[in-house]
Amino acid sequence: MTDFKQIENNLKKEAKKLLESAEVPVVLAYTRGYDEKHPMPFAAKSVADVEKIVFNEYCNFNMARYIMRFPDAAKIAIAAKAADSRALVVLIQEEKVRREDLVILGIPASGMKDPKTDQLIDSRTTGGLYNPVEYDILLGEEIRGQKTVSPYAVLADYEAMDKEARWAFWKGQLDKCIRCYACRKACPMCYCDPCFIDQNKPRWADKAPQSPGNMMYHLTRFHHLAGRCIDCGECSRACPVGIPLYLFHKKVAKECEEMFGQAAGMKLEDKPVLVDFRVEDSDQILK
Amino acid sequence: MSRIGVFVCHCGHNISQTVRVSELAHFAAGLPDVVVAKDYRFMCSTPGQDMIANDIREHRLDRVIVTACSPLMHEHTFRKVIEKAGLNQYLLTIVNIREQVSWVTDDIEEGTAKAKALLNGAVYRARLLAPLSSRVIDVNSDVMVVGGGIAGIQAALELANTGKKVYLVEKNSTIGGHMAQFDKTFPTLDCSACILTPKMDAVLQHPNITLLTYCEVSEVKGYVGNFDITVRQKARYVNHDKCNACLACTEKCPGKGISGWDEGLIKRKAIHIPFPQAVPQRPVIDRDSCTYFLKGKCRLCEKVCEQKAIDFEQHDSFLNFKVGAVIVATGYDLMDTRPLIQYGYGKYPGVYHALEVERLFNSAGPTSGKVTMRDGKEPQAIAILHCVGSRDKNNYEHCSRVCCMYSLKFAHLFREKTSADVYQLYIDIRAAGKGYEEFYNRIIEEDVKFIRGKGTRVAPSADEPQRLIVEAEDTITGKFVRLPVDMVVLSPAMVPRSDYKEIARLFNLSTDKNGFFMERHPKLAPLATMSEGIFIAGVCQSPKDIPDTVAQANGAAAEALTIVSRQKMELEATTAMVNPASCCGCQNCVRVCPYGAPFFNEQKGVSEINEALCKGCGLCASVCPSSAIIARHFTNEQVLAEMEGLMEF
Amino acid sequence: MSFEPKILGIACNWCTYTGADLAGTTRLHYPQNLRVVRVMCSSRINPSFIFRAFQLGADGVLVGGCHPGDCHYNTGNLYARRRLAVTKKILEFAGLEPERFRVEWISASEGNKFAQVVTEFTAQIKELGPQQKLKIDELLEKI
Amino acid sequence: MSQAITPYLEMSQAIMEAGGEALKKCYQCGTCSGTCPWTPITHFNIRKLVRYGQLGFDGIEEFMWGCSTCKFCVDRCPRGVEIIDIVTAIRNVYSGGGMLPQSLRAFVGSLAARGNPWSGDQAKRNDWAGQKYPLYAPEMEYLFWTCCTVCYDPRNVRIAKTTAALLNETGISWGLPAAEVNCCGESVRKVGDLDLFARLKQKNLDYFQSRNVAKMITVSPHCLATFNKEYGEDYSVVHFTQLLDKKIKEGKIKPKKDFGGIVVTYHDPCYLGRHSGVYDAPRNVLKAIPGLKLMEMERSREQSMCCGGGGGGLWMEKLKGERLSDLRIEEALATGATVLATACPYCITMFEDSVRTLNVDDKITVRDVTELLLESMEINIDESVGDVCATD
Repeated sequence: MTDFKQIENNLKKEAKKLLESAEVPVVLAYTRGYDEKHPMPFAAKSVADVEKIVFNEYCNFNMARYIMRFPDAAKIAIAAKAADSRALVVLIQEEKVRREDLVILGIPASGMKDPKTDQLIDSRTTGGLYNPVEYDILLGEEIRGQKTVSPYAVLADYEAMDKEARWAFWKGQLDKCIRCYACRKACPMCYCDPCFIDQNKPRWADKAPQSPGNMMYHLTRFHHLAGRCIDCGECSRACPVGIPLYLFHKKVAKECEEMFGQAAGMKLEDKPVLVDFRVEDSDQILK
Repeated sequence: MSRIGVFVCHCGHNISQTVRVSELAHFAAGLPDVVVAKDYRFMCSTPGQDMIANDIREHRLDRVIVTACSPLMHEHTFRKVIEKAGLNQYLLTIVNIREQVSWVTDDIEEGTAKAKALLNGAVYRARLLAPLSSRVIDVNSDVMVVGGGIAGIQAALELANTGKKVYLVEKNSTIGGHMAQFDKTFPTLDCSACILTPKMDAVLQHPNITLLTYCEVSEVKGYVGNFDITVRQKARYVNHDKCNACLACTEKCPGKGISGWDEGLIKRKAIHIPFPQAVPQRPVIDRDSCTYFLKGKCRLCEKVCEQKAIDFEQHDSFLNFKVGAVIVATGYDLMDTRPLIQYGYGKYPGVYHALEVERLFNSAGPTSGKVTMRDGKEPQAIAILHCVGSRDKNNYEHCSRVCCMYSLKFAHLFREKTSADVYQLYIDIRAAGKGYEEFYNRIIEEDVKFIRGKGTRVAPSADEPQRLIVEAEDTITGKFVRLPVDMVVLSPAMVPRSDYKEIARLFNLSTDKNGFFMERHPKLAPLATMSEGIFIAGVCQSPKDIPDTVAQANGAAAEALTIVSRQKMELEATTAMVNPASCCGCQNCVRVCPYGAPFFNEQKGVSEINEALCKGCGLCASVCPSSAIIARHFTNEQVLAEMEGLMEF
Repeated sequence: MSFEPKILGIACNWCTYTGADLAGTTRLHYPQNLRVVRVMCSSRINPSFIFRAFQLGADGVLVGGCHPGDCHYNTGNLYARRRLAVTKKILEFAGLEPERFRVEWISASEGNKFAQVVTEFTAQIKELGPQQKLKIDELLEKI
Repeated sequence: MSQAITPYLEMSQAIMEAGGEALKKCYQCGTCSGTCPWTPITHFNIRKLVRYGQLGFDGIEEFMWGCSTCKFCVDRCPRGVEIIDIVTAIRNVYSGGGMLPQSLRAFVGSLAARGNPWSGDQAKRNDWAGQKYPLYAPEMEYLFWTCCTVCYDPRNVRIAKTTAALLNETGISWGLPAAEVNCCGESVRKVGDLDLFARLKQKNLDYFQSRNVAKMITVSPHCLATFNKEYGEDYSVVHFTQLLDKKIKEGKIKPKKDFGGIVVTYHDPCYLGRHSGVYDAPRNVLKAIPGLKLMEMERSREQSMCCGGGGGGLWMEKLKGERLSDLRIEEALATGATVLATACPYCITMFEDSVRTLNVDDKITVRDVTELLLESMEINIDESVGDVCATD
């Protein structure tokens, strides 16, 4: 398994080549934050910037989030871990960016850490993939032979809870929400501007951070991400009050995969599930 | 603040029997914004209607709620009433307290309570109703028919006879389609040319039909009533106005090209007309076989043409037409049977496919009607193989419907014109049309040998190298049979034209998995399509015989008339609209709409909706993540308000 | 007085609403707890409508649409089937009793099916009792 | 006794439950029986077999053993019926009561007892190698899966030796399976003994998992098709000719000796061609041999005619005049070829029999593609069955 330092060097090497040849005006990667353990998203625009590029086990940000920030760039290079590459696939499926306008620098990575807790990120809380599903250049050796456990295994005990307990759990969690919308900010799939909750005509829910408004916001957002969420876990990590949003998104992703036979962002030629249909979808999914 | 009028109907005692109507009116009077609330025995009667009209003027009402029977019954009536009284017809809500309350309960308490809740919901909704005006567009009265086969010809004649102007576009240099290639037609054995050429001639002579042969549709814009279609007129290199069809040029021309009309059985001159009765009776020059175009010298045709009609400088030109409706009748091709190596088509000269045999029988064909094979000999034994590629999951799963009948016709013609033994290898004989079974019985009596088993292999005979062996299992006896024959006739699957994808893209048609165009509803709207104003007829919709094709052509003509017979056309008012301020350009609406009404405006980066195509179903409004789409008359606010009102009591 | 549930019905104009009318014209009786909102197609139903309905205190929500293949707009109900299925799974995982939200395909000629479904659904909701979870007690949000 | 028979639907139900659900789809159009190579020469009729299965008529036992599972009918069936599954299911249901034909009892018994169909001693599986080659170990790239036929059958043992010798030339790391493994079970499954097949398969799977085998090379197309279709997807299995073709293109294997224009024709084994879709690899290997003139038979590639060895046919006694391999030899002679090349131990065995019974062994010799390649690379293993082109 290529270590982070080597990946960082490969990333720099490739970024330098791309920027020197002006094949791309910008390379989306990471740079040093206020300390080693807190990297920041970084857009390298010149060969000089390449020196600032860094890659270590804390670089969890999903850089696909920033693709739409460069509308006029003809081509963009982006460092993409497994989940980030799936996010790129969904953005391509939804025609927000074209595959040929991207140079994807694939990063096979495992053993990422959460800067807040400095602990290894439990792979069960993410999509469970180690290698990017789509890339032009692979910056490290493909990771083989990792014991892959189903990303949905972590749901088992929540599904086993009886509905009263689950209701109490989720009401408790969602009541904590202070509507800072960091989850929306961190999510590469949430690119709608304005978001439905910001609307006044109709006013779907109250803006105040109380239970009814929170419930409408979160339940609808879970629905908007159905079949689109790539399970990167950024929303939960971004949440200041620590709501385990990834659990709900995982459950919706699991149901979508079972009902429609398709995981989000895995194949370029797939169509997002909720803007598609199959005549032979079974009516059982409504029971 | 709105001024709402509530009018409760007794409907004789249909409603009043289980809903206390006066109590309901009294309850309504107490609701905010309700200015007048009355009940009357028959709201839909003239006095009832007059009462509403008077109250609108007297109380300056800006919303009306009629609490009576189902909107599906009288919404239209009351819209007209309030419109006459000067109120926009969409500022009306109907509360269904008859079919969905009084008739479905016998408990007056329950009925009244429910009626109150429904009325309360209606008041919430009425407050948010907006005036809508349905757009009226004028309709171009011309029609374009794409495809000059029997379907296109029939539709064009029917429409032209009603006084409408018709543009008939045909890709080939003559109209007539596949039917003009046949010799006889089943089951009456009419000569195909005898019944078709009069219609072809009628098309040529008809003042209302503009014939556009050697043309292809290149671009389609606009919408129902206002299509703007560009047609590419391929260069003929012959000026059809000057040419008087003396055809001297065709004798002199040295160029040799494969005759597509005769399915490649013989060659034809570079400058040619496909067959004697071609309409228009004017030659065209085929570039790929004209010596001048290939080698730069010759121009013999130009020399012999007294009319000076030959013009080598001609090039493709584009013509533009405005029409109100389009009928697509592009017909079919036969499947290329070369990939089915077990039949050896293209490898063994004795193997023919159906259209080639039609040309052999045709007196204007390559052998002037005499059944002689490629080696010049007359066949002594012939095998006709059914279902080649049809009813086959590995190729085409559909049954092509007409091959059984034309195979029987072939058998008759072979028995009549030659002394050959004729075998028919079939799975089922499908002879369900009028007079078809009788025709089948007649053929049996002509001593044609029927073998119930699909032909599985054609190979050269070992001991008689000139002849072929057809292998099959006669499933009735269970015996494996080897038939020594001279000629094998394949009845291949009928499939859409090879450019069906292009036609589907141009006219926004969807196709089934084999490429046949999709009708709006298989039983109730077989000729309409999902694109308003575009109709289909003939085999391009699915395999069928000539009688059904003609019937569909007449049907499609009638459907086109429903549009072009009107000068004006009222569009749906309850269409959808995008609020550009809230649209984030995700294009979900563009992806889901079955009518292609939303489109993405590249410059502005937002979606817009072509109201002429929008049917008002509201699908786009519900898939829009930032609720930027307003589904008029069923907006998010109106539905949410009604729900709140219904749940209040 | 026993608990009388408030049930919100959202019915598509071409099939289920017409089916409901047919139940009326054939004088089939069914409990009156259902309050129907008419929409042009089941695909008009935004999942947020369902969440909103429960917040407004609906004890049960019944959505009625055309059978797949019968939709007046050809593919509307095929999209609706997927969107409403996801809505049901979200409500279930949030902890709401799954039986409170039901989707039925009822054609214009199935008056008796409409009456039977409403009767059955009302009884089921009566048994489940009032829905307190999503319900907003003090209606402070006015749309 | 009245001629009327009532359908015995429980029997067709049993057949469907044993894997023959496709019975329902067949509308008796006769394409399969018209395509099947057996119909013209024997009283076996696959359409009738399916028909009897549909209605459970008795008398099905007489002709249910005629099919050699060559998949020609499956590829042509317009209804996409999986006919081989029906044949397997019928045999499973009927042979459940031990009603196997006499000639098959020996081979099934040997499989049950010794894990190979040739009554060979299980421990002696790798004796042909004479300790020259290592057993497979996890760090090796390929497991070289030797089919029982090349381990125990005298004629085919030579193919094991030639392939092993060639393997060493390719420079890849490989090893032989330990003696504890047993037959892949293809033939016994097609004969209908699904339980025995399951036992054989499990034993092999345990061995694979214990050594976490990932990549395999097979000699016999029968093992190739069974591993690909029945053993799950986590193994990448290639046939030997595919590996050879790749290595020749990479230049690792260079045929030298010129065959001086010898005419060779290639027979596509059904399990390599139609079952596994491998047509060009063996042909590329033959074309790489200098001076070898390859002639195609009239029925080749997808239309290849079966040698009769599949589906238990290798062990069945067929009457003279009812043997496909005889017809195939005649077809090979018709091309003017003096060498009939193929790439399956079953075909080799069937053709060696026919060449002798038709006593044309002076006119045509039967060779595996690997034997020809080895000869052209002038490598001679200890005992040889005579070079094909004794040029000098």
